[in-house]
Amino acid sequence: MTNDELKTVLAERFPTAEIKQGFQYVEMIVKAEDLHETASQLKQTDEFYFDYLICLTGIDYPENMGITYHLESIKHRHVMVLKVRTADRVNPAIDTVSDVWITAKYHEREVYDLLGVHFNNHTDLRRLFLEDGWGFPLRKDYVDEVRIVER
Amino acid sequence: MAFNIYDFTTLTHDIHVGLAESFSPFLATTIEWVIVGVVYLLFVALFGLFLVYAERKVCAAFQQRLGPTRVGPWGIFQTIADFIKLLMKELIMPRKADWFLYNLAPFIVIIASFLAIAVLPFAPGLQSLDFDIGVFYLTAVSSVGVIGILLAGWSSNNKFSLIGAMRSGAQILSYELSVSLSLLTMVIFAGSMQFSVIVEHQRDAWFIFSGHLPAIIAFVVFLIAGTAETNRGPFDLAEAESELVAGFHTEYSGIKFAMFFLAEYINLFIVSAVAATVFLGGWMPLHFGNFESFNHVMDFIPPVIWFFMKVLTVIFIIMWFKWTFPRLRVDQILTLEWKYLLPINLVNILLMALVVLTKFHF
Amino acid sequence: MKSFIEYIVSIFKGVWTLLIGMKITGKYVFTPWKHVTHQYPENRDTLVMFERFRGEVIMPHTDNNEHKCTGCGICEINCPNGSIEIISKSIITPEGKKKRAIDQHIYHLGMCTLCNLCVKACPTGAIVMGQNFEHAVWDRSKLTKVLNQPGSKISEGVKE
Amino acid sequence: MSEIKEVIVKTDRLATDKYQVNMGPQHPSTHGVLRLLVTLEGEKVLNVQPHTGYIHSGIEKMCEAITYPQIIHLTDRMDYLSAHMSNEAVALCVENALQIEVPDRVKYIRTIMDELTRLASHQLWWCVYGMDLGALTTFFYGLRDRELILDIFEETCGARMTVSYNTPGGLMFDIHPNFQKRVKDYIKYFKTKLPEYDQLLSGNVIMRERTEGIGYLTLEEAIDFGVTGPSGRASGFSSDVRKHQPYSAYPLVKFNEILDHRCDSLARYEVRIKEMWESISIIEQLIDNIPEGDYALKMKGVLKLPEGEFYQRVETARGEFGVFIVSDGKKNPYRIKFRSPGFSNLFALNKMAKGHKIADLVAIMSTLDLIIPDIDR
Repeated sequence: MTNDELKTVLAERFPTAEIKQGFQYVEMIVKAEDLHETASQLKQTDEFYFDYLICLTGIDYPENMGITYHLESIKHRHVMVLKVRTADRVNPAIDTVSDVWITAKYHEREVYDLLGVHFNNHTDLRRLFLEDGWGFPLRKDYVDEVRIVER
Repeated sequence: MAFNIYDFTTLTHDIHVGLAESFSPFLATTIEWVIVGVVYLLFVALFGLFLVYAERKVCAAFQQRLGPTRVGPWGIFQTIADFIKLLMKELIMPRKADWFLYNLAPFIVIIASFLAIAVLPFAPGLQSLDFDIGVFYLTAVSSVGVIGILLAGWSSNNKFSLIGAMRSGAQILSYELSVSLSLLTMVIFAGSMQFSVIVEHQRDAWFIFSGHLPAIIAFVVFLIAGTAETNRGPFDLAEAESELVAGFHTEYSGIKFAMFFLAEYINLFIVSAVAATVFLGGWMPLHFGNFESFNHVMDFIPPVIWFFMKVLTVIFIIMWFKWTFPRLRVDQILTLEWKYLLPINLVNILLMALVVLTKFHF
Repeated sequence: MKSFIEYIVSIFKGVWTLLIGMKITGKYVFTPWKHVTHQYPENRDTLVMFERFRGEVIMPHTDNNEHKCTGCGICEINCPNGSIEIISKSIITPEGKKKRAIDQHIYHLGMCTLCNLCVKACPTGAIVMGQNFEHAVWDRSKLTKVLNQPGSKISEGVKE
Repeated sequence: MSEIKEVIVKTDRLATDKYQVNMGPQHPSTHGVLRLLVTLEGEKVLNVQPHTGYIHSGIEKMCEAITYPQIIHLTDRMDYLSAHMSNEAVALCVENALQIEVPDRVKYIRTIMDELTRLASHQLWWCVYGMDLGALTTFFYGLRDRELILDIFEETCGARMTVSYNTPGGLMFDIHPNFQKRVKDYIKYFKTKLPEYDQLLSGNVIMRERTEGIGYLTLEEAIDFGVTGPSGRASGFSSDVRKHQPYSAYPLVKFNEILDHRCDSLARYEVRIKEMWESISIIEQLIDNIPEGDYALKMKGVLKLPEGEFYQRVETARGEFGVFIVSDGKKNPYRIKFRSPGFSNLFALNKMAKGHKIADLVAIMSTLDLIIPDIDR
């Protein structure tokens, strides 16, 4: 499916979501509470069949946390970007998609580790890289006077 | 025969007589023991060091490297330097290790290796223990070492060590069977278990030539099983580096590690020496039936040289195995023994019995 | 019977593959003079590094102890790790004007990742990559170097 | 008498116990500082739990403070065996965001360098794989051939592994005058050595026994776990970015995407060996046709990306490498994320190794070709 076709089909299917053409890929912004439902539909619907989660990124925005999912369908060979924002920035929480794509389990652990986003219903939400009690280094307000030298 | 001038029987006999005349029988025997012990100890230590050096050089040649070059010319003193380093190293013992067994294990391993050397005929007369069940004694004694390995793995209080030791136990117990059966094949052929008699039988033709197919099969099986017996690659599961770090001797350091290390190389020597003695004619020179002049020339090379040439050849082949093949998995190693080597061996014994009965040999 | 034949064939096939492997290693073991390793400290005299090899940042000086560094600080900005520090001073030119010039070009080799960005950015080509790779020293402070030699001055004709 | 009976009753079934072994962080087969918490029953692996982070260096955080050309040298340090591909990913991402088209010469050189890097990486993988299986000699044969590629890199890029050869808008230097001749000589040489790899290890009966049917990963699982690269393609997962979203000079060359549907360790092994042949063929197609032109575009002193989000995928030797840049219009990224292939590949290990022996765990882990800084970043 080309990007334009994908856009129209997505718009039909998810009327509440905001769909736009990004720089390269179709971007779809969903509300946090719709995330899990949307994700499982994106994977299971034969039209889309986004079975491969390429990349899961957590981004620290000034007001909230954003999670960006890059999805690809191996069957149809189209790529899209799914975006979601948490309600809160200090104690962000969002539904997990690890039951939809297994690899998300580990990517979510990484996001939890580095940004402190809590994933609801995640079966094994532990820190991945850092020790317990460490801050969340990828947050913009993270300070570490010992290890970070500002120039 | 020409090689009689190299016969050590008179020399050892003279020493024995001289000692018996000058001292009381008890003292004379004690002195003889000490002399023999010291000679073997020196031989084992020096030959062990040489083998370590040889292994490193051979391995380097396989891998297009140069090997040790720094200590002494061509690095010949490298292993001596290493040995001195090992002697000076601190002995570290894990806190929860079993003190007694942990310290006992290296001794068991090395003593077992020492015991086996006793029956090997290096040259006519140069054999400290020549009795009529030599082969039987050798197979019995060489399997004592596994107790040391098991103890080492068990007492180190380390899971890697334990896994290594258990693998080693399973492996050596299985392959002991193949070693014994392939030796038994040749015992049937020679009609004796005494090493000196076995060697004497090969005066005209080595067993590997005179025994036809069964002898060759037995030789190959013995080489494979012997390699497994010494815990060398591709059967080095007990100390599989990429899996178990160093296996049963992970927790050993300094001189105790050196003992395991030395024992490994002595075992390599024993296996090669047995292969050389039983299959390749021991210290017997290479003789071809009717080439009198050729045989005569061969006789001029001393038997000790013949023996060591054969041993080193076998050692080289075993090293060749190690530096070429990937390691087997633990269940495959047992499959190889029980599904391949053992049936082949049993059929081979029958075959050999047939050969002996029909006198279908030289 | 069929499985028995397969069993026998599998033994011979297996042994054959092993022998092929031994042939390859055997080929090398019997030609030990074809080794590929270098004898490093011994071949120091004949060892020539490639001209682009990035060993360290150096500042070439002419025979008159002149270099091309104007002290503009572009290399300092371009360095991702902060391994370059420029300390400048003001000098008075023969015409009587006050001018900024380089005092010390400090280079921390211990922090440098040899990414070549400073050399690429330098507008006057004052710093280049040297080919020396033997950087081991006993004291870490020796890794901090001053690239412009004492008493050196900027070459004539280098544009500001 | 009754006492003895009791003892017999107690021990009529041999008591077995599960136990846990820490493989790593310092273990010969983890090729770095990966720690695997392995639950064992005898020799059988029941569960593998990877613990990462021993070499976590916060590269993503560091990148937020530096400019785009400076980021490139940090990407060298993640997957050090495919340093050039990671460099290229960032360079391509920045070029795409700025919507500039690099000269053809740059594309050709980048592609040749990519494939040389892939060759070098697969060679190192091959020799290490042999070593993990216990064939120690392969290590030296692989390194022997790899050193010559590194020589080519050193002559042209100035470094052997951390090449930093790309910059946004082109390359750091033009290729060295000797480059083409050296590469052609090397290809000629390596074509005689690659069959030896097959004879020494691939055909070996022990190696076949060790890998056939071991470490099974189905296509669905591979996609679900995001196992890309040769490891994924051995499960039939057509994930080659070079084919599906071609970049640089890949649209111009003919090559096959190596797919294998056997899903086991042997398939992963053979995919890599075949990929080496494909790399050779790609280099052969390009090496004589490098067009004349500039080796780099003239770029502004300070690169500022437009506001937006940019994603660039490249195919490294280990799988799909992605760079995701969130820019707020400044000279340094607001957030940069590296999607590293090793990260996703690692976590499929548990699925693959379950039920096999310890020795197989090592062999399976080696077929995934993990680079620990790539996982930890």
